Amino acid sequence: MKLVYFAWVRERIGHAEEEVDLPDDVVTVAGLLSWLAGRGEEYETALKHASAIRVAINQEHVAHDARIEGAREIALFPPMTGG
Amino acid sequence: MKLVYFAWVRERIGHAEEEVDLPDDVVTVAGLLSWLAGRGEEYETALKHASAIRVAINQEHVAHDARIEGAREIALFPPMTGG
Amino acid sequence: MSAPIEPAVRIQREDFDLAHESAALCAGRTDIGALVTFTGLCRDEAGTLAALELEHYPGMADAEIRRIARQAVERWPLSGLRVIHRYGKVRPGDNIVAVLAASRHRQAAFDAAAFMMDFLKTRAPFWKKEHRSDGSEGGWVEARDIDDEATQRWREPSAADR
Amino acid sequence: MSAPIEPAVRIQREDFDLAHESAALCAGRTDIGALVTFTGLCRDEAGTLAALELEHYPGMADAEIRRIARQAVERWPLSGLRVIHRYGKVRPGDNIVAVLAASRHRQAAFDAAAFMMDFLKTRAPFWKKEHRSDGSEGGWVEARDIDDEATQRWREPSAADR
Repeated sequence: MKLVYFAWVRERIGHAEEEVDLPDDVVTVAGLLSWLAGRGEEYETALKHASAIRVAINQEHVAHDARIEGAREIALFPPMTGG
Repeated sequence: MKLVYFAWVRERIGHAEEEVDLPDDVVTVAGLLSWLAGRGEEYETALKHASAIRVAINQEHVAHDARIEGAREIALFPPMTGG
Repeated sequence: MSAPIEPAVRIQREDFDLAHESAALCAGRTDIGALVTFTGLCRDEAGTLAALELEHYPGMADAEIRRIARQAVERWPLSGLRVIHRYGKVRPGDNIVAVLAASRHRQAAFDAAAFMMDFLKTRAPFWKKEHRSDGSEGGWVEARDIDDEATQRWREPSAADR
Repeated sequence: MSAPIEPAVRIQREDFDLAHESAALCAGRTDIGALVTFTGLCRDEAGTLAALELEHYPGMADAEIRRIARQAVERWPLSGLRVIHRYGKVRPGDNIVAVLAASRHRQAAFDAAAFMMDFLKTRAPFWKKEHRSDGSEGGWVEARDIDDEATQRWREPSAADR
């Protein structure tokens, strides 16, 4: 599965995208966030205020309780500041 | 005193402005409107729905109960349709 | 909040150029975060209108729009406010009126522009007469009750609109 | 009410010209009575900002703004709707975003433009990073709660807003 990161999430993790193989028990966005936070200090720092992280699956906003099965691309980013 | 007319008030009365000498007992806008309506058929037609007529004294909107003393210029016109 | 700015008001027969007006309002400034422009145009959906004749009350038209504009700059923290209203003959597709409101943030700019238009519609001394394509006179455009109602929403303190 | 029109959405690095966009929206049409434009600009009141870096999520930025724009054209009777959002580096005074909404009457045009901006601010995947004049990094601009709150007012049926 492809993960993409933007803004300070990207900066703190240290790269803009990666391919990951998820364990079978990671089935929701919330599960993905806590699994990622355990992958190292940079992930832990980037995701420590998990509730502030916005998530899109296949380029559509989703809530943290959304299921991730069938996702091709999951994006993590801070609240948006465009406009 | 100078009276000025606009839009269909002007068209019905037949001229755009005139000087008038008001009787002493005409002291409000409402009084002016009924005095004018008695000046001839064209005035009567123009002013027959008196409540629809808008009035400005010295280029400021006023209500029909406004006093007219001190007025240099009184304008009568229909509801506005600019913008 | 700094002192209210001086609004710019013009009543003119000639057309105006929105781009030119926007550029003049924003030139050399870095304190404008939001610019809202409203342009009112001459419509002719039925295809029967040759022109609108815009009659106005010279002097009062300018004075009344300035009175409305002064209320707007006192009510919202604007960086710029510009109003242009044409008179004379306009054809379908032509510009009639423009309001430009600039501020730090968008809500003040949106509110000020909408406020200007609501009051301009019901208080600025302009009247529209239709000239039909078949040569006949179409008569005077009637005022719409909805325009009077639109002004009512501004009666509340502005904080309640946010 | 006729079928909703197709909104035009562009995500681009280059600047845009509001006059050109307005002209394109209105060209040859006589059914537009009201055009509201919103322009968002890069502000720098303190004089300490060298530039804003606008990061975006390619693909989703376009898709999300189209989703918002489709809601707008279904909710209001618009004759035209156009949205342009820039990415990359912008300097104080530069354009960032434009929304143009055209309709027969002004209220629909005002409402649609304000609605687009409220949702664009909170849902379109763009992030601003400050670069300071002294060469230091100013950090990421923080989202404002007031922008989330602004979207709440659109929850009611649109008739209640009028």
